[in-house]
Amino acid sequence: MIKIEENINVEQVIQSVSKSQYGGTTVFIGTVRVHTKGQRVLKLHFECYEPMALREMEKIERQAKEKFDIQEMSIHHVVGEKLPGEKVVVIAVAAFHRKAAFEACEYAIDTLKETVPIWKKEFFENGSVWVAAHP
Amino acid sequence: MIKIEENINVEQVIQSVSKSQYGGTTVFIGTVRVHTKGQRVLKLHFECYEPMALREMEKIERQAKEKFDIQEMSIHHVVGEKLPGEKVVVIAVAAFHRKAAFEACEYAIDTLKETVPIWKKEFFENGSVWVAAHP
Amino acid sequence: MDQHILLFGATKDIIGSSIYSINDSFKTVGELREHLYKQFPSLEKLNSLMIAVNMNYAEDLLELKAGDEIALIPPVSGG
Amino acid sequence: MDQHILLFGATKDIIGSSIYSINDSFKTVGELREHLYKQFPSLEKLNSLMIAVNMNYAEDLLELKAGDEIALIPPVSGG
Repeated sequence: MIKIEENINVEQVIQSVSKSQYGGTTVFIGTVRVHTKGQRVLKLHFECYEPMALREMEKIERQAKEKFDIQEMSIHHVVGEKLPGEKVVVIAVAAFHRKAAFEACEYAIDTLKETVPIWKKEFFENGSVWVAAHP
Repeated sequence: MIKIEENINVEQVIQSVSKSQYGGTTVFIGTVRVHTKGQRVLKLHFECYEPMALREMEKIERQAKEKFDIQEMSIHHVVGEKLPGEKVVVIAVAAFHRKAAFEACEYAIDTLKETVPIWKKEFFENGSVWVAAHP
Repeated sequence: MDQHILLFGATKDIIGSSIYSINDSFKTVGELREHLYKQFPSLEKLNSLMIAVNMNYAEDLLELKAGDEIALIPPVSGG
Repeated sequence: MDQHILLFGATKDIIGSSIYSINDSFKTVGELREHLYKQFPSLEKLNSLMIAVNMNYAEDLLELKAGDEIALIPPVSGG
């Protein structure tokens, strides 16, 4: 299941790949960090080109299933305002063999960070910045 | 947190490594498969040399923290009777960098399967067998 | 022909709106890019600037057609 | 001296009990192993048989002391 939403329920994401029983499930959960490069993060804002983001997330699922011997993959990402410690992204992968499940889960988060049109603005005490936008 | 118990609450295992916010959490969930080598599994029974199993699980946590740049690890394993689809083992790892979290999680489940004194008996329609005991 | 371009993240801040409308037509993605860099030099200071056409990342050589959905994609930072 | 050995999994089925008591003493893990193989030849048919002393996997050369906690560890299959 591919989804962009306000809040992610981890248990639900895991359930969505576990309908049939495959032996191994891997999960990646990304949360807002308290500090970035020594600065205290007050909050984050996630903006998203939603229809294209969903397409790119579907592409990740499709390509992961081609590359690795896995059965199910779910990717959920948040939008809007988030505080330190809150969940940003949850990816779950079910497979008969755990090695493939680990590889596919890592591939999915690595690729998501490169290709999915979602932008994160970090708010500090003395200003805010779009992450990765400028050198 | 290292634990041997009847039933594992995944959300609780994830919580146990997420007290402080580290950025990335990886989770492995092992469940009872419906089929093994073409035979339908009716149920499993897990037996455990508990004090030594806990020591070996603690050793995995300690060695994973030495080998990989991770902050927290929890390993929970079940004992007793389990049906297909039920959770057998849940491992959660929190780290600042996701690559280390993936590597440590895979290391932990691979090592657990080799060193932790827990035994699994599979029950089929026509008998039962201690897994891996005989060629 | 009016062309509307969707803006996100840093490009929205630079151009000052979430849609940029041009009363002009460009043959290719590359021509549109040249125009934007001329109008908004700060766009060139971004780490990268991709242009999506109909929700696919587009090469500069891609030809634009009437009705294409165009979006500026500054460096993404999801996850 | 009575020595009690904890049995698990397949070894429990082979020996028919969860504790095996021997009224004899063995100098090393290897000597105990020889004795067990003689008494219960099926133990040799296991894929492997480790012996744990005080909850650590032990080499055959390890010397046994009075009061050691000894357990037979057939191939593990957790996870």
